[in-house]
Amino acid sequence: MIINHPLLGPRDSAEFTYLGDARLIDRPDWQSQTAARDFYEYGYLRENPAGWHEELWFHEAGDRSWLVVTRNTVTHEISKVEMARDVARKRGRST
Amino acid sequence: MTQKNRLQGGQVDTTTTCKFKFDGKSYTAHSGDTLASALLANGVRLMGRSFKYHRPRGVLSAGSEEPNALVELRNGARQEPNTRATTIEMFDGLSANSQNRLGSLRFDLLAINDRFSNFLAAGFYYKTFMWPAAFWEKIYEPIIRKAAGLGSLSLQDDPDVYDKGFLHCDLLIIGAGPAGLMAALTAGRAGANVILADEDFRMGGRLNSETFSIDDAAGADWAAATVAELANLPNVRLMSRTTVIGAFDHGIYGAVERVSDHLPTPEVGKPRQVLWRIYTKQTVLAAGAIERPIAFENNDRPGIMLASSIRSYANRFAVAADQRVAVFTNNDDGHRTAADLHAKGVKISAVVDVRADAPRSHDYEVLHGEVVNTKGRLGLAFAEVKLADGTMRVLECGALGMAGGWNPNVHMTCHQRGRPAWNEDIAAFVPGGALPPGMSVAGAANGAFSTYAALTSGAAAAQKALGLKGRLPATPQAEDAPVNLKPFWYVEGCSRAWLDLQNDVTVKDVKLSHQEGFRSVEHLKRYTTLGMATDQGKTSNMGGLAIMAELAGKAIPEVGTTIFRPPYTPTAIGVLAGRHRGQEFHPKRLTPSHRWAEEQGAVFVEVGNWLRAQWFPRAGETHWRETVDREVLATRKSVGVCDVTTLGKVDVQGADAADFLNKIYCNGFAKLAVGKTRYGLMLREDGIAMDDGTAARLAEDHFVVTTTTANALPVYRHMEFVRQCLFPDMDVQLISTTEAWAQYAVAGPNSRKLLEKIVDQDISNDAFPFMACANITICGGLRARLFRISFSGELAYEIAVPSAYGDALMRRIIEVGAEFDVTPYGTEALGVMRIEKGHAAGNELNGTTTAQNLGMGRMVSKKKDSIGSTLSEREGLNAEGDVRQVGIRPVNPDDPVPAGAHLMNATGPVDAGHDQGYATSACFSPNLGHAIALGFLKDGANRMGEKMRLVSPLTGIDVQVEIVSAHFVDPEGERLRA
Amino acid sequence: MHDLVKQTALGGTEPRVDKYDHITISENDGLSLASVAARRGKEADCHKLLKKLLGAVPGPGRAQLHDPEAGFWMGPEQWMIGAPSESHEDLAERLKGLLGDAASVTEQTGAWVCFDVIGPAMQDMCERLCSVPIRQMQAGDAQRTVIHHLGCFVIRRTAADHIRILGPRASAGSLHHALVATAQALDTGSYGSDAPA
Amino acid sequence: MRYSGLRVIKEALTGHKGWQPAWRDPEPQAAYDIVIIGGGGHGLATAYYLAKEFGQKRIAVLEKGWIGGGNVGRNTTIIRSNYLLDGNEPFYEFSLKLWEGLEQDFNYNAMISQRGILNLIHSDAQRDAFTRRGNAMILNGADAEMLSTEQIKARYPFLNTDDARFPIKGGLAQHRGGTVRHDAVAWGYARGADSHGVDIIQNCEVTGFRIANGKCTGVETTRGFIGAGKVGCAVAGSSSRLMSHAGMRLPMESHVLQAFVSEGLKPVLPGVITFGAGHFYCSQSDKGGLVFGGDIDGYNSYAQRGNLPVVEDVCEGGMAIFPSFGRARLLRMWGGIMDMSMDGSPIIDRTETEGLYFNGGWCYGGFKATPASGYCFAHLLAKDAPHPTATAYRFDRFEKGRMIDEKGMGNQPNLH
Repeated sequence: MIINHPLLGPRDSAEFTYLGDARLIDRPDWQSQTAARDFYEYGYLRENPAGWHEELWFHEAGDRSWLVVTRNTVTHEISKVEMARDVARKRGRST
Repeated sequence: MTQKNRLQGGQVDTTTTCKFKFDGKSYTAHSGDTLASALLANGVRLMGRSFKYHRPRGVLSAGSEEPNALVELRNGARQEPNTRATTIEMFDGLSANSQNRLGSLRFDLLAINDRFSNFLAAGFYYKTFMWPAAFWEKIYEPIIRKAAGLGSLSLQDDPDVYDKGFLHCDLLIIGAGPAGLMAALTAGRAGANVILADEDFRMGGRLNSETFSIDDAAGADWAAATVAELANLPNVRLMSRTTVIGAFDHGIYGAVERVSDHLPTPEVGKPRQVLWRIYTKQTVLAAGAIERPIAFENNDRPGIMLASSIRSYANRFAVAADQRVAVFTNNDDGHRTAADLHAKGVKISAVVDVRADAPRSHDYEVLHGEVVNTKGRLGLAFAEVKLADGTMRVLECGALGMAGGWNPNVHMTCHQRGRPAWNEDIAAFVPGGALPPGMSVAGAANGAFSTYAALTSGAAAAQKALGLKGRLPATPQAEDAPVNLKPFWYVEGCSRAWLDLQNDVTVKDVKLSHQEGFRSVEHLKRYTTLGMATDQGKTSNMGGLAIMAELAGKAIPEVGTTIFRPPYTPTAIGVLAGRHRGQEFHPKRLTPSHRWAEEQGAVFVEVGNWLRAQWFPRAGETHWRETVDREVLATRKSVGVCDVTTLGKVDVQGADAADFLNKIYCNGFAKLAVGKTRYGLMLREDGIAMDDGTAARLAEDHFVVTTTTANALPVYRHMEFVRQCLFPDMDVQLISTTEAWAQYAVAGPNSRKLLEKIVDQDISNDAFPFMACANITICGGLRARLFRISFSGELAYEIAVPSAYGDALMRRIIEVGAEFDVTPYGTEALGVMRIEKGHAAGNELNGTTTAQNLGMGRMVSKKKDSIGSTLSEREGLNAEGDVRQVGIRPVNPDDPVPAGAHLMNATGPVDAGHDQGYATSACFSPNLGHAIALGFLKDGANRMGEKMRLVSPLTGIDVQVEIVSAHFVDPEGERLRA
Repeated sequence: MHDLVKQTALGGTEPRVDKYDHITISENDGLSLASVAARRGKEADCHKLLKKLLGAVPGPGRAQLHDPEAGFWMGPEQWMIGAPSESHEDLAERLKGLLGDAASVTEQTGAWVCFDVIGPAMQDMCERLCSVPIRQMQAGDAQRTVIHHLGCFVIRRTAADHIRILGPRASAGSLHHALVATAQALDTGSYGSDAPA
Repeated sequence: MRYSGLRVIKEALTGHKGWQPAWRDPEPQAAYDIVIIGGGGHGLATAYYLAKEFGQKRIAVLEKGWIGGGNVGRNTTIIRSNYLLDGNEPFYEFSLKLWEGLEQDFNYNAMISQRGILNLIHSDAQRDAFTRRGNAMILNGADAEMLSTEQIKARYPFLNTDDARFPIKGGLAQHRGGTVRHDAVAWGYARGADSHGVDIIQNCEVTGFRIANGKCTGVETTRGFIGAGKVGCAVAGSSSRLMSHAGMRLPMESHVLQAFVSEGLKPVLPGVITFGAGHFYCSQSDKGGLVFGGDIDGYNSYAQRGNLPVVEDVCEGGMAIFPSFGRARLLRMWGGIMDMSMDGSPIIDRTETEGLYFNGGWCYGGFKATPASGYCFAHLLAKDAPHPTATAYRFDRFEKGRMIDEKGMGNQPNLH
């Protein structure tokens, strides 16, 4: 596969390491009343769709950026690639 | 022997003569021949045996789709089984042998199977061989296995090298027939970066095998001229002998270039083949079409061939398949074979056409009818024809061309799960549905069978792919005959009529499959093995589908096809591995003291990709244990030195560096003073221990974190995840410095005294106490780092210098340490000392242990959020009586306490239900004089002093042990602080 | 002044050179290296200082070929700076002095082995080693990629037939073996009109 | 119809006219007592045991395509019970024992061939881990033997023991491990189930569950609604997709695992062998093809096809231990979709919806589990209680922290 890196352009996916569902960015609040349940769901449950999937890839043999890749799990088509850091900020992870 | 079937003309070089051997017998050929054409030229029709019935087989095709003429090419370590005679390029000295036979090719004893074929019908083996149960493995299966298989591997190491490579282009064109050449010309002239790949050693495709003209030139000459023009374009890369094996995601194609297969052996240092990964923006598939046979009784004898291949042999290779040739056809194309061979002076017995309105000829007889049977023991002698009026005719012929129409080579259009579409006009599947993105199809592969259509569509496909504007280049003049075809798959009433020639699947088998309910094409394939041979059904699947459709009362497209999978043709496993075998399987990582350690005669051990000194044997030492014991004792007595460069090192800087470490370690780091080091335990988010190490605070905003050797990469990745994805606005910067520094552990009571001779600063206990760290200089000014940390439990330091000075530092340590009898020690002694000290390592941090299990439960801070802290509180990870790390010692000091042995109560059953735990790491402790082990034991903290059994039924060990503290040596840690 | 003697990445006292008709592979032992990463909120300061040092701040996939200090982009807000070790043995220290709180600086000299690959077959050689689109790369393009399982930087230098490869120092031997074997696997014969001068 | 050698001879002499379809092709009925979704190995085995061992009637298996078209027809055919952990080993040993009598039980020759499996060892730590595992196997009543390098070399003289980057330091063998003709397992169970009255309905895709008041009463299909007293889902690879119709999110991801076969070769490999320092395992089929595989591609996928990097990685592993295989040719590569669970172990459990049961999460180990999975799932469906060997395969183990993590890779499915 080819991942179109937002900074570096098209790169062979062999340079990347896959983590999984980009919801892993949404780490729950440890002090919430429901923290135990939240962390369980965060850690273990997945939508796992047959279709578009936002997922985390690490450019291990490249610039060491984590990317959020929107990819179709049926066709492998990639529609969007973003810097995970930007996504994390958009999702309110700035402190 | 003379080449009795050699004709005039063709594209072989009759000025050169190659000698070659087949089954030990010598023949001659010319360069430009294939093994198949050379054998036919010499009148050899029998080339192999079929898989199941061991029927005699000759060549069917003239290309890579060949199912029959498979040979073992070359001898010795280069022996290559199942090699298609049709694609083996002739060279002087070539040697090949027939395969899958017991006895000689002519008298194959396993041909007996054919006599019993009635008992060996499709799927017969699923219904028998069940009783008695033990007989399957002992008797039936060994017989079946021995009889099965095709060619043999030599089982000697493949002596050749294989390379890999990477190419980028705007347009990849697969196939260099008329469509591919025209596409390349169009794209090349437009300046695009083009790769034109063709599996053949001569580009031109069917143009080389036909007598067509293009403009005023012979087709083959036009092809040669076009190739010459393309070769002069710097933006076009011509790759002959290159098979594109698969269409992978996002425009990545795999291709295998056979660099040296046409040579007796590769030149020294040169690869046999290269696997290219081609990255392309657009692709034109111009892979042509494959002619299909017709099923009739005994249609498998040597001499019965695809009609087009008879033409190939005559026109391209100047070989008559036999001196008497007949043709059985359902379309006009078959007549070309008769016309071309007649023109070359070969006797045409007749053309048998199933169509009443078949074209007539003045040159040979055209019969309206069907070939219903054949005769001939090891090759075709007679074909029996049933004429339309019901009368029978017997044709004397040594070759019979089957012309059942053509199947476009849609293979690669389906590699991404697209399905082809049915085209009624040519009665064949054509590319349809979703093609791999960026792919277009031209020429016969798209069902455009005339030369003119191929040329036109090739140009158009290239234009479209590149988005070129303007009119298409003028198509040269070429034949543009329509396809006149009457679908005809099999002769009514036939039974042993072959569909899959290699796997011996006949019309009868398909009928049986249908009868037994295996009606889906996938069931048909799997039940009968139709299409599972080395040609993957290229010549057989269509016939099977058509018959199944008829039996099921469905149209062929309703039945559908099986899935086309890469590789397009079978691909050497060697080339897919490239150079990564033997010592080059993975790169080696060597520490800066490697050369020095070699000089000391060190024995090395693989730790991931690192090679580490395992121990340093000295003269007179006869057993590794003797060496390791000495290293341990010397270290604990005076001082030892060990290369610990392999530990992962991550430089963590930034204003929020301490906060960041607080997140990744379960214990606290915010309050660690500058100049101090702290042990840290890292959890995964699921609360399980991930890794441990130390973090040294060199400045308020600067830490050096160490990881275990094995986890350096995953820990770094994890830290970047935490930094970028979870806390994107922390001011923290990470970079790995594992290899930047050579790092040595200097351990033992004299370690300070030794280092004082090297270090430029004061490192007295007051100035540099336990867990201190600092940037220092050594030897009069070289920058270095010093950490007072200890894995061995002794007074110890780790000292680091830039890698380039690692060798020199090690030599200096040995030199200045001579007065203390400094002893280099390896990983084994390191391991002994850490077990003696009760430190957890890889065997304990096995991905299932919690901080509690390790006896470090209290380290998990509840006052802060760190990765893993919440999920570490789950009930299953905090159960009463869960395992704890303990020490294990044998009650009888001579007994072993091996790692991997299980702990059982002293009395009571020994079985899984009563398992109490297991030993994780073990060694012989030279300090204690007996074996010791670390282990995990249920409720271990409360069982100190308990006598238990340690059992390893796998290795025959059952010993009495005592549970003790894991800290075997210096439990109070006094030595560390000395 | 200390008295410890340096060793090259390949373990010699002198850098190694392998010369063929079509390619020369030279171990380059004369580079000091240090990484620079901008501190959060100090990016502009860091850029300014780097520009002063290098003449320009290299963007993604680019190197600033400059003397005596040169640099290439490693990752977002992160660069590798190199300079001759003869004059810049203390490069990291100097950079920290220059950049202060604007950046984190980490010495990298010992982490890498550097090979200069020069010759008419350079592009063909590069195609056998890694997936960078060498024929499309311009002088100053710098890509991190994989060569024989090793994470490496490939930098196209000013001379058209020259690439510089930085690989992990501990695997210098494996990388060197791969380079030499690949050079030997290539035809020594003529390199056509598209070969770099 | 009973299959036997005599029957084969009789049919051969009478023109094969007497063979009947191996299973019927019935129209779906309006309702069944038990509906099994998924006509793969596990679903068919479940139906077979429900009917044969648990006396259940009115059972249907619904298959969206053709039976045996999922992972039972795409795997590398290995059976073994060389597991470590308490939650797993008894289950897989139960499965192996069922394999050992299966052909006689369902009267179909699935070519179960216990030619052994050998896991190569390349480091001391690996030897420690395999020692622990081998002992766990023996303590659970399975067989295991630790082999020395010399013993291994005698068995596989062409293994690379001279020039290996990661030398072979021994191996853990399970002689009762081996291979099975995978398609025949599906067909044997289908034929056996059919003969016990189970309706096997192909080309019938489930598109939804009918759930009212927390109870599942049947399934919506492409062939209409089918009522059911109980519904059992056994569609590994597609579990998340199917269960999303019941509003469930599962602790798993779907990944593609590639497998490979070479051209047919005369026998070279007697049993199964796995490389311990790379991603490669291999056996040789009765037909002569080297059947091999390695790691999953590593990204979520439902595409049933993979990509080149893993192909190359697997072949590198193969060449590392078998340098003579370089001249054998890879004939075909394909992919199957795995339910990669969060701890690498499966789930056989009730769901929160009454009457809806789940079997899945088999990672790439589902084939060897087929008989026990079917048996245990049938047990659960028939008795509403887990079979004693499958008590740990529960949904709630993740929330409670009772993972069954053989490899110790944690909640990252692509590492299991």
